[in-house]
This record gives sequence, structure tokens and C-alpha cells, in this order.
Amino acid sequence: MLTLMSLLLFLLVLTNLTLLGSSRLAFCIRIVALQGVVLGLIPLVGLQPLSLRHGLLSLTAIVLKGGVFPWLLLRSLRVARVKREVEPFIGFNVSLSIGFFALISSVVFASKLPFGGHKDTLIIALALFTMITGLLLLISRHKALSMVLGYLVLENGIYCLGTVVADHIPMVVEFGVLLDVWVAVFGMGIAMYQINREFDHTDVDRLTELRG
Amino acid sequence: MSGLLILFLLIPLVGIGALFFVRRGSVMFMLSLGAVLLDVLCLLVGISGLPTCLPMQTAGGWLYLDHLSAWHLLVMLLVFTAGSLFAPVYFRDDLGSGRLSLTAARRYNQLWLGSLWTMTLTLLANNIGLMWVGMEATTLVTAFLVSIYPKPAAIEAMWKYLIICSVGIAFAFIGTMLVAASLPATGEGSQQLFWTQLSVAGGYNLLLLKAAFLFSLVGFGTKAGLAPMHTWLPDAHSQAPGPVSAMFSGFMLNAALYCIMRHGAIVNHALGSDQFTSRLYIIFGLVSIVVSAAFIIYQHDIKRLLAYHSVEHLGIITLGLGLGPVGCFAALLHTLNHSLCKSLSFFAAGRLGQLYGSHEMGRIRGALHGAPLWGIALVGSLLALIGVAPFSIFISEYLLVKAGIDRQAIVALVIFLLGSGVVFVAALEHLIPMAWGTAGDLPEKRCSLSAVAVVVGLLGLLLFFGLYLPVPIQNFLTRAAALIGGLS
Amino acid sequence: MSPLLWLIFLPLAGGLIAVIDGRSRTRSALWAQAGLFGCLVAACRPVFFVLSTGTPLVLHLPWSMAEGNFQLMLDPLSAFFLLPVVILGPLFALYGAPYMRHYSDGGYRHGVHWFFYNLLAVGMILVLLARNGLLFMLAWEVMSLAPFFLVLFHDREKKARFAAWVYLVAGHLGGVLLLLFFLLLGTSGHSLDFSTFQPLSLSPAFRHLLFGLAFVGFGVKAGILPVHVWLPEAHPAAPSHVSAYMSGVMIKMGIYGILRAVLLLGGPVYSWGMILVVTGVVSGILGVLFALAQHDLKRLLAYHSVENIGIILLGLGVGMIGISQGRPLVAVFGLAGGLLHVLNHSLFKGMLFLGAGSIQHQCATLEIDELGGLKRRMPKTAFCFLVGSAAICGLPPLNGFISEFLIYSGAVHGQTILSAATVWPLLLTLAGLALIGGLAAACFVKAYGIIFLGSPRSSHAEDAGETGASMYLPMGLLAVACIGIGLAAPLFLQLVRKPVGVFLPTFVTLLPFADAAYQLRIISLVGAGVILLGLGFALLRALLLRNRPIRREATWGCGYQYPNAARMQYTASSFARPITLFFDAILRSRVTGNVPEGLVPTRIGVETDTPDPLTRFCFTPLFVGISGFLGLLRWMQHGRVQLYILYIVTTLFLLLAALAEGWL
Amino acid sequence: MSLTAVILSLLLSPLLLSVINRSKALLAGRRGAPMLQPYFDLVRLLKKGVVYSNVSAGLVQLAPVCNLAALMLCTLLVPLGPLPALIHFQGDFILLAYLMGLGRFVTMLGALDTGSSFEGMGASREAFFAALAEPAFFLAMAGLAKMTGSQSLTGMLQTISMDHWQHNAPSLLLILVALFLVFLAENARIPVDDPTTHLELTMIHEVMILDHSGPDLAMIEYGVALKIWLMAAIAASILVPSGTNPLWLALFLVLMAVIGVLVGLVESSMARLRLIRVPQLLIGAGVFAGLALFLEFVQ
Repeated sequence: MLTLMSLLLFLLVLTNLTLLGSSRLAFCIRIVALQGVVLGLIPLVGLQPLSLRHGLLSLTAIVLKGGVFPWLLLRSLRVARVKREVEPFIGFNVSLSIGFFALISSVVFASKLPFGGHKDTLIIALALFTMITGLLLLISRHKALSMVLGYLVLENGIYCLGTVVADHIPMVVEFGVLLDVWVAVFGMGIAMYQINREFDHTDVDRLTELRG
Repeated sequence: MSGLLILFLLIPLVGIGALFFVRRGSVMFMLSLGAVLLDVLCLLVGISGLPTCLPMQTAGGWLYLDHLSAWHLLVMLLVFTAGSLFAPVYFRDDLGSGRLSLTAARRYNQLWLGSLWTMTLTLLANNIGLMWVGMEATTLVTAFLVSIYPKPAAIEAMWKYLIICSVGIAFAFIGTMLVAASLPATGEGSQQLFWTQLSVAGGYNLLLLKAAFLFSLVGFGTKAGLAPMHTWLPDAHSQAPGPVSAMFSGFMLNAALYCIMRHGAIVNHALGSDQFTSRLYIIFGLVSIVVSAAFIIYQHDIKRLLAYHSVEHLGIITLGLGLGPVGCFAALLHTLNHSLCKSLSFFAAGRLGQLYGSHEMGRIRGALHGAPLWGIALVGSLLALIGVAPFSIFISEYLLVKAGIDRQAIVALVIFLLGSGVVFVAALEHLIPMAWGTAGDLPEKRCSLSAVAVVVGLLGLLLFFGLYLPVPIQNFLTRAAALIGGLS
Repeated sequence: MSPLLWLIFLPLAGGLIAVIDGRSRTRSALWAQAGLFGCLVAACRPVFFVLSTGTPLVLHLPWSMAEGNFQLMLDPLSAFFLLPVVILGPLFALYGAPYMRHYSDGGYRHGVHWFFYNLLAVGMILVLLARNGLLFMLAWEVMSLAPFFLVLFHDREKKARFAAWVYLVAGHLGGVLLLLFFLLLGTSGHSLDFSTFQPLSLSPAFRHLLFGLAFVGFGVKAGILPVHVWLPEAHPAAPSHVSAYMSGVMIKMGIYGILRAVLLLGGPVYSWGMILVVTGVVSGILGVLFALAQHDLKRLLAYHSVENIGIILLGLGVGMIGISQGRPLVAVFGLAGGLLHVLNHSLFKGMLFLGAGSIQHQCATLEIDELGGLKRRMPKTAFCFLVGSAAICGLPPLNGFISEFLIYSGAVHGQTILSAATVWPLLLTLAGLALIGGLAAACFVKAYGIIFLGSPRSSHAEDAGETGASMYLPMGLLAVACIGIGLAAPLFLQLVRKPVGVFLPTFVTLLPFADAAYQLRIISLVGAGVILLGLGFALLRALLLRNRPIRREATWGCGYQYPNAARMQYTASSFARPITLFFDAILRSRVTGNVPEGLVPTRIGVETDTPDPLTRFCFTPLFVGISGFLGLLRWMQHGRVQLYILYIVTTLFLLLAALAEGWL
Repeated sequence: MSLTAVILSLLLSPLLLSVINRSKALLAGRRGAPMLQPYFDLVRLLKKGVVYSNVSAGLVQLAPVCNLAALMLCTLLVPLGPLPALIHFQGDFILLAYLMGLGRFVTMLGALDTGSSFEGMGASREAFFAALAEPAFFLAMAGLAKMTGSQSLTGMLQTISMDHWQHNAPSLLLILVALFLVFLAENARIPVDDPTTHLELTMIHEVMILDHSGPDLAMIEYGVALKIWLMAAIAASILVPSGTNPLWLALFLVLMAVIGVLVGLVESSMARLRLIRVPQLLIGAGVFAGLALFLEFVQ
């Protein structure tokens, strides 16, 4: 089981770094989907004993993040007819380097965090890393879709963190959260559609009509 | 009695469902108004018994109503009632001319009731996770209210609103998780993350809890429009239709602040002092006041102006939260005053924007002559907003200053007074040419009864609370303030 | 119902009915007047009672308000300040009704106007009666707010809108200081009721701070330099009866506030008296200098309010120095002079503003240099204006002299008995008052001479005629009052006996008051003598000239071609020019146009303009500076959503870092 | 006895004018007009008819009457050396100053009544210089009050004794100088104004009364004489350390004549100052008076 866990964690790191370095949007969507599946599996693999509650939750997460979200996003990608992210504010190579440092510092940082009872500092570190990746995507990318992906990655990180540090969050809440995220992605999809319709592009940084 | 809480959640849902079967625009508005009024009725029925049976729980402790949430519920229902009354006035022309399609009207009303539902959920949730879910849902529901009219700017605003608030609220969720994580592993009963239990539990990991509060503060603060996380707010407020802006500013921000209050209360309890939260409240309050002052000076769009006023006033409320029991009292009173006032001002701004065909303040001239009712509303609400007596905001700001003096927070007080002074000067400079002077040729519009009722009602309440603060309300607020700032 | 409640209720009811019945111009004015006259009637008994016996009337009503208490009290000081409020309010309203008839086309809301007029009266009455900090502040703010709407009556003029803005801003900023004053003072007794304040438990430094807050806060309303800037804007912009009410009565509430604050702080201290004197001299001299440089009559009058407030402050300052140094004679003369000047100023300044209103009515302009020769055209108004002008210059036998005499006398007496270290404010008072008097005379010679004498300088003035009786009769009443107080000064001295007694034990004031009464009796006699002797000389001249030729010829013009052409006359600007030039370092007049040059100058035309130097060199730069500084923050909202998210992240990161470092 | 002072003032005041004129004439090597010339002038003027400007609105008539009434009442307030004033009370000099102010006020208005630019010019200058002269006068009086402990003119002037001249000579001299300067300005004498000039543009007082004639002019001229007399009387009374002994009256009258000669001397030996310099003179007077006060407080 330990080896499966490390595989999952490795995949998590890999997906994050890939996202930071990749410009093709469709590919990124699939990577995020993969990440969702990986994250859904982590509690199943890592938590002993396995309860029905966790099983159900993980399953929902996998279905949503691995299936529904990518489908939604790919659809809006088709509508908007964009293929690639243009060169981001922070270039791909730089992003990757930042990601690398973020990974290292997350690991260092996580070991110092005062989560006394928890031993899964590695998972915490990777959760932090995932969140940072998400934020990086949110801050540095031009396309609306990239930002949605960033948001999803951020959510993934939080989810990952939650599995470790707050495993006793009631199920109703967990489902509520998932529902919210789903609606959020759905809403963002609609928003992207509308942006594309009104502006003929989805470059977020060109939406600067409102200021001051 | 406790069945009431469930009713509060049920009524909007029923309303949303019923709206699917309505085929006439005006009836839709009537229906949502009816739903809101039904809620109000529930509150009125309950209100006689409320003081004695508060706090109360139901649904296995998941729904919970204490003085704090009851107060916010009251404010919320006031805002929604006013908004529902005003909506037909605002949309009538567009509904008639077909600029607002039936589908859009239905969507509007469903989203309207939806946001009522999500906010009710936020207020009634005992579990802080559920509270978060409600808050996040609020964002999602209301985002689409911004772009009921799919203009480019509205869509831009909606996008920014959606993405910024989603990210912000995501942080708040980390905060919620960290609260859970900071609990001792053995703490029985606190497993459900019920606020009622968290606020009395012991053995927290204090550092984690503090970190949790920082996340909640920044997260919910984004939604509450505290600077520098307020950036979405002027965009969304200015692009949304009048009633929606009013609801945003009048209550949604307060709902987010309400979440912060809840988290703050937990931290205060765990730390045994409110020094930690106070300092943060004061810092964020002051930053919001100063930042909003800067933007108010240079503003040219009336709704953006009002939006920045919201930033300012949320800052003031936050500042009040940091000033001990009297400050909390003032903050809660200010919540009501600001909501009343801001609803009215957004109604006026929205309607004047329609009449003058622009929200540019440079184009709105002599409203008192051109559109007397809305001119009066604008003048009354803006004067109230900048703290002119005898409107009630004067009273809450006065209490705030008193709290500051009692706490000897002199620096904070000076910054607050300077900031609000700048706002006063700038806002008045904007207001005078808008309301007075020669009005251009305006389309002659008859004022409907509901419009008059809204304006007179809101202004009357503002004046009433400025001159008279009934003892029951004072007692109620004292109890509510004790919940969040009971430590001195 | 208690008589004190009637005082508030009647004008308020009148105002409310006026706004409800606002469609009719005449009726709304009538309602307002009825309310104010009712208030006057209701005030007679309590005010007389309090001023004659010195026993305060008290009223305590239940009021549910945080920290608020509905405590009312009419003590002699309040009663004295109540006099102008209740007497002049209805009188000005009487004038205002025909004045307002001028504005009859659509868009002018008379009902609203009268409502706020009455609200102003209510606010002032409540300010005078309130004995609780919050109640006082509410009343104060209501009183401050009402004129805002009154000024905006002429809202189509940009000037009025600007004036209203300046006015309310000044009022608000002053109000904030007052709020701080009451709340800080409230910490001494843990309540905002005046009776619970325990000023003597506070440290002297703290009391000085509190006095500073109150002085500046109330000073804004009183129009003390340098915080007078709203006054020259707001007074000209308002309808004349409102200017009269504001300038004659409302600004005195600031004076009342200062006095009340001194009482609340446990009685005067030498340094406070010193501050009053210094600011009084500055306000007085600069006020009259600024007035000299104005071209607009109402603006000129507004600056004279600043000047007269300065005189009042001088009197009160002398009085406070007298009290603090234990010199009852100085104290009584100073206080009595200052207080009487409050009343006197409200009479003649009110009348002058009414006169300005009549001129505006008849000539459609208040530019002094466009008027002229109005005495022949509006003889009755001109007479009243003359009386007012002489009174405001403090000339005997009119009322202005009475109060100024008391102040002078107090200062002169004080300087002979005070120690060398403490005496300088009194000497400053003497010299300052003398200079002020001289300059005021110059200013009113200019105003009266250019407006009413000579020949008309424009067709407006040419075609002017006398106003209706309803407009000059109120002025006439005030003129009679000015003369009456001058001729029956000892009688009116009785009015301030009890108010002064609020500051000093009565037995201490007996002797000084007897002294003052004696001196005033002689002055009144001499005043009567001037009038009688003047009449006698007039009679003598009439007798001498009975059978002699009286010719009317053109004015001697030194052989100039058009000796009597109106444009050859001296203008107001040229009249004041020697003085304004002399004080140009302070006034900084702007001169535009072509000054004559060379041997054969062509096309000459010079205009001078003196905007308020304080506004120009102090407040405008300050406001511009603040807004410019805050403007630096504007880059924040640039529209890039990615960076907005970065703000959130950065904020969070900084907070977490602060937490990790242990700063939080 | 006090009535004597009033009667003396009323009767003798024009004589002081002729003392000035005669001394000027003698200094210029002329014989000068008879000593009673001012009286003859007054009588002649009283016999004449009047001419009014057709612009005037009545102030021209009011001014002389009112001015004279005010100045006549002033005579009740001023002691003549040992003769106390008819009316004296604490602070009567304030009333004196303001009665003179009243006279000036109406005179200026009378000047403006004609609409002539020259008269406006005169009034303007008069107003300015008078304003500057007032503080000097009041400070000088305050100095006397401080020195003597009394605040009425009679009290102050009659208290001054040889003692004061021995101990407070510098202050007294300073006060005298200040009062003399004020006297020159108030009465429109050289170097402030030249009462005999013929160029309207440079006049102050004379230009204000250009359009007065007949009895009106007589009243004004008499008023001028009274004013000079009264102010000289104050100065002379300071110089007479007399107390109330009526025997000193002779010395007082001599001193009045000396003052008249002094004025004549000044007028013969000096040119009129440029108008722009006059304020300096008056501020100088104020400084002198202030200095006198300072000296007294230092002692």
C-alpha cells in the first residue's frame, strides 16, 4: 500500500509541474482531471480503516473531478476555440522553476507545521504545493480557462489538505463543498461562454474596462 | 418554535419551485415578494417569542439561531423586503419593452430567492463548514444576478466577482479546516464542528487557531469587501441591476462579515482575550476606510461611488468589532443602519441611472428637480451614509467613537475620523451637483406607490433609529454583541 | 406640557405643516411664522423668569437612546442666548415671506424652505436647552444641517452649491471635534449628562486639550478665524432672511458653546482667556480687512460677522482673564460686554442682511460697484441701513457702542491693576478693538456711501424703488431696537446680570454692575444729547436758511468734462484700495487688467479680487494635498483580475508571516 | 466751575486756529489775518445761503449737524487743565474717541453723498488714517490710566503732578509725542494733510467738504476748531501738573497757545508727507504709546 501511496503522491507532483509548464489547454484540462482522480484515491489508499463514508466521498470526488469537470471545461474550450495559453506573465520556464522551489519549501515548511497528531507531513507538503501551483496558475495566466484550472488545482490542494488535517469534517459539509465547487466550475464555464460571446476572446487580462 | 428555522429555509425553495410555473413577469415579482414577505411574517410571528427562547437549535443542532444570527436575519429580511418591493419598479419599463425577457425575469427571481436561501443557510448554519458552504453558494447564485443584462461590462464584472470571491472563499475553507485541525484529537462533541460547541470547547492548538482565523478573515473578508481584497466589489456592485446592488451591499457583505464574527468569537474564546482579533479587525477596518476614501474622491460613477462607500462602512463595522463590547454593539447597529441606507441609495442610484440613461455622475444633474422622489432618496441616503445627524448612522458612528475612546485606541480613532472626514468631503462634493442644480429634460415618470413606500419607509427607519433606539433593541444588541465581543 | 417643550414643539409643528401645505407659497410661510411666533410667546415667560430670578428651569423626559438622556435646562446663559433665537426668528420670517415671493416660478419649494428655516430655530433652541452630550450633539447637527438646505434654495447657482458644500464640510469637521470633546469629557463622569461631568478630576493638560477641541469645534460654527471659511460663502448664497438668521443668530451658538464648554470644564483659566483674546483680535482685524476688500455686499457683511465674533471673543476673553485673576470688575465688564455684543450684533447684523436682501430684490445685484444712489430710491431701507452701519461700527448713540464700551472699559481697568506678566492680552484688546473700530468705520462708509449715495452706477440701481412695507418694517423695528438699546443701555445691562452670574458669585458682581450701570447711564444721556443737539442744529439751520436761496447744482468736478457721470464716481474698490494695499501682505488681492503705464496710457481697466486668503493658501492646498496623496492609491484598481488575486494572496502571506514572527 | 470749561472750549476754540495761522504767517514773514478772523468767517458763512449737489440725498445736510453735535458733546468730556470736565466717569475717553469717530463717520458719508470722485478720495484717506490713529490714541490713554490709576480723562489729567514728571518723564513724553502725532492726523494738519493746499488730489479733510457751503460749512469749520482745541487741551493738560487749582488755568491757556505755535512751526518747517508715508507716522505714534506702556509696566 505504501508504494501505491508514493505513486499517487509522485503523480500529484508530476501533474502540478506539468500544469506549470504546459501551454496547451486541452492537455491541461486532462492533467487536472488526472490530478482529481489521484486526489480522490489518496484517502482511499492512505486512510485506515476505510469507511463507507470516505468511500462514498472519494467516489463522488473522482467522478466530479475526473469526469464532469473536464467534460464541462472541454466543452467550453470547444466553444471558445482556443487551443493554447499564450506566453504567461511568468514564463513557463520560470513557472517551472518557481514550482520547483515551491515544492522544496513546502516540504520544509510542512515539517515545521504544528499538526501534532498527524504524521502525513508529506501529504501536507504536497497539498501546499498544489495550492501554490493553483495560485500561480491563477495569477500568471491570460486565458479565462487557465484561471478556472488554477482554481480547480487550488481546490484540489485544499481537498488534499483536508483529508489529512481535518478528517472529521462532517460528510454533509464535504458534499456541500463538492457541490459548491461543482457549481463554481459550472458557473465559470457559463461565464467563459458569455465572455467569449461578448468579447470574442477569453483573455482575462484584456477585461479591464472596469477600473478606478 | 424551532420549526420556524426550517420554514425560513423552506419558503424560498418553494418560491423558486413555484416560479417555474409562472408565465407573467409581473406575477413573478409578486411571487418573490410574497415569499420574502412570508419569511418576514415568520420572523414577526417568532419575534414575540424570540427574546425568551433564543438561542435555539433544531434539526439535530445543525440549525441554530442566537441573538447574533437573529439580528442579521432581521437585517437581511429588511433588505430583501425593500429589494423585492423595489424590483418591480426598477424592471417595469424593461419588462414592458421586452428588454428583460420572461426567461430572464424568471431567472432573476429564482436567483433572488436563491440568494435569500443561501444567505439564510449561512445565518442559520450551526456548523461552521455548512456556514462556509452557504457563503460560497451565495457567490455562485448572486454572480448570475450581476449579468441578468448580459452587457460586456456586466459580464466582466461577473467574471471577476466569481473568480476572486471563489478564490477568496477557498481560503476561508482552509480556515474552517484549520479550526477543525486545531481541535484536540480527543475533544468529544466537537466533532460536528458546531459553533455552539466550538465556542465553548477547550484545548485548542492556539497557533493553528490563529492561523485559521487569518485564513477566515482574508477569505470571508474578500467576500465582505475588506480592502485590499475588495477589488471585485465596485465592479460587481456597479454592474448589477439596482435591487441586486442593494442586496449585495445591503446584506451579502454583512453575511460574510457575520462569518468572520463567528470565527472571531471562537478565537476570542480560545485565547481568552480579544486582543488578537481586535488588532486584526482594527487594521482591516482602517485600511478599508482609507482605501475607500481614496477612491471616493476620484469617483465618477455613482454606483461605484456607493460601492466604495460599502467598503468604507464594512471597514467601519470591522473597526467596531475590534473595539470591545461597545464597539461590537456599535458595529451591529451600524450593520442595520448601513443596510437600510445602502439599499435606499442603490435604489436611488439605480433608478436615476435608468432615468438619466447613465451612471456617470457628470450626467446626473438636479435630481431633486428632475425626479423628486429618487432625488430625495439619494440626498437622504447619501447624507445618512456620510454620517449626518439625525440619521441613524450618526448614532452608530458616535458609539464607535465612544468605544474607541473607552479602549483608548486613539490612533485608530484619528485615522477613522480623518478617513471618514475625507469621505464626507468627497461624497458631499459628488452629491450636491447630482441632487441640486438644473435638471435636464427627463422623461416624466409617475412614482408608483411601492416606490414611495420604499423610500419613505427606509428614510423613516433611518430617522427613527437616529432619534430613538428602543430599549428592547438595545438589550438585544447587547446580547448579540456579547456573543462576539463579550471579552473586554 | 412644559413650557420648554412648547419652545421646541411649536416651531417644529409650524415647519411640518408648512412642508405639508407646501403647495401654497403664502400659506406655508404663514404656518412657519405662526410656529415661530407661538414659540416667541411661549418663550416670554420662562425666559423672563430665568433672566430675572436666575433660577433655572429643568425638564427631564424619558428617551431611549444609547448613552442619551433627554435632559433640558434653561439657565440664565441659555435664556440669554435664547433671546435672539426666539425674537429674531419670527421677525426675519416676517421679512422672508415677501422676500420669497420673488421666487415664484416652478422648482422653488417654499414649504421645504420654511420647514428647514423652522428646523434651524428648533435646532438652536434645543442646543441651548440640552444638558446631555448626545442630545446636544444631535441638536447641534440638526442645527448645522438645516442651513445646508436653506443655502441650497438657490441651487441653480453654482455659487450656492459650492457654498453649501463648504458649509456642511466645515460644520461636520467641527462637529467631529465636538463629539470628541463630549465623549472625552464624558470619561470623567461615565455619563454624557452635563451634571455628571467632573472636570476637576481631569489633569490640567487634559482640560486644556478638551478646551482646545471645544474651542475649535465651536469656533468653526462661530466663524472664528482661521476656520471661518464657510461663512463668506454660505451667507451670500442663502436667501437674505436666512443669512440674517445664520449670521445674526446661528453663529452665536458657537459662542454659547464656547461659554458652555468653559463652564463644563470647571470655569475659565487664564490661558483660555488669552487664547480667546488672541483669536478675537486676529478674527476682528482680519475679518474687517477681508470685508474691506469685498465687492459683494453680502460677502462683505459675512466678513463683518467674523469681525464681530472677534469683538465678542475679546469681551469674553477679557472677562475670563478677569475671573481667573480674581478681578470681578474686569470679569463683569468683559463678560457683560461680550454677551451684550452677542445680542447687539444679532440686531444690527440681521438688519443689514435684510437690507442687503431688499437691495438684491430691487436691483437684482449685490455688486457694490454696480449700485449707487439708492438712498433717494429706497429712503426707508437706506435709513435702516444707515442705523445698522453706524451701530456695527460701534458709534454712539447706538447699541454697538454700549457693548464695545464695556469691553474697552474692562480692558482699561484691568490693565491698571493686573500684573505685568498677565496684562498683555488686555492691551492687545485695547489696541485691537481700536483698530477694528476704525477699519469697520472705513468699511461701512464704503458700503453705505457707495451703495446708497452718489448716483446710480448701473441701470439696475437707476430703476430701483422702495420695497413694500412688509420688508422695511422689520428692518425698522430692528433699527428702533438698535437706537433703543443705545439710549436705554442700563436697562439692557440687566439682561446680562444673571448670565454673568453663572460665571461669578452674585455678590461679587453687584458692585461692578452698579459701576457699569452708572457709566452706561451717562453714555445713554450723552447719546440722547447727540440726537437732541443734532436736531437742534438742524432746526437752527432751517431757521437760518428760511429766507435764503437753496440752490441745487452739479457736484464740483474740477473742470472735468462729465463731472457727474456715474462712472466718474469713486468705486468701492478704489475707496478701500489704500487700506487693502497697505495690508496686501495679508490680503493678497489679485489685480488683473492693465495698470496705466507710460505717458499716454491707453485702454486702462483694473480689477481687483480678494478671495479668502485662508481658503486660498491654507485649506485649498490642504485638501488638494490630501486628495493627491490618496490619489496615489488609485493604481490599485487597474482592472487586472490576476493581480487582484495576488493582493489576496499577498495579504494572507503577510499576515501568516506576521503570525509566524509573533507580531500578532 | 465745570461749566466754565465747556464755555471756554466753545468760545476759545476758533482762537487756537488763528494762533496757528498767525504763527505760520509770522514764520513766513507775513503779518497774517486778524486773530478773530475765524469768528468772522463763521459769522459770514452763517449768513449765506447754500448750494447742494443735485446728486446729494441728504447726508450732506446730516453730516455737519451731526458732526457738530458730537463734537460739542465732546467738550463736556474734556477737562481744561485745572478745570474738570462737566461729565467725567471711568472710561469717558472711550466715549470721547467714539464721539469723534461718529463725527468723522458722518463727515465721510457727507463727502460721499455728492458722488464726486475727489470727495470719495478724501473720505477714503480719512477713513484709513483715522483707523490707524485710533490704536495709538487708546494706547496713549491706557498709558495715562496705568500711570495715574484713574480711567476718566479728568481723573487722569488732573492727577498728573510734578511727581509723575519726575518719575515717569520718559513715558509721559512718549505719550505726548504719540498724542501729538494723533492730533496732527486727526485734525488734518501738515505733515499728514495740508489744510491750505489747492490741489484736490492731495487733500484729505478739505476735499471732503468741497461741496459744503453756508451754515453747513460754518458748522464744519467750527467743528474743526473744536476738535483741534479739544485734542490740544488733552496734551496741554498733561503738561500742566496742576491738580485742581484753578490758578493754573493761565498756564494751561499759555500752553494751548504754545501748542498752536508748535503746530504752526511744524507746518512752516515741514512739507506734507507723501500719502504712502502717513501710515508709518501713525504706526510710529502707536509704537510710541506702546513703548510708554511698556516702560510703565517695567517700572
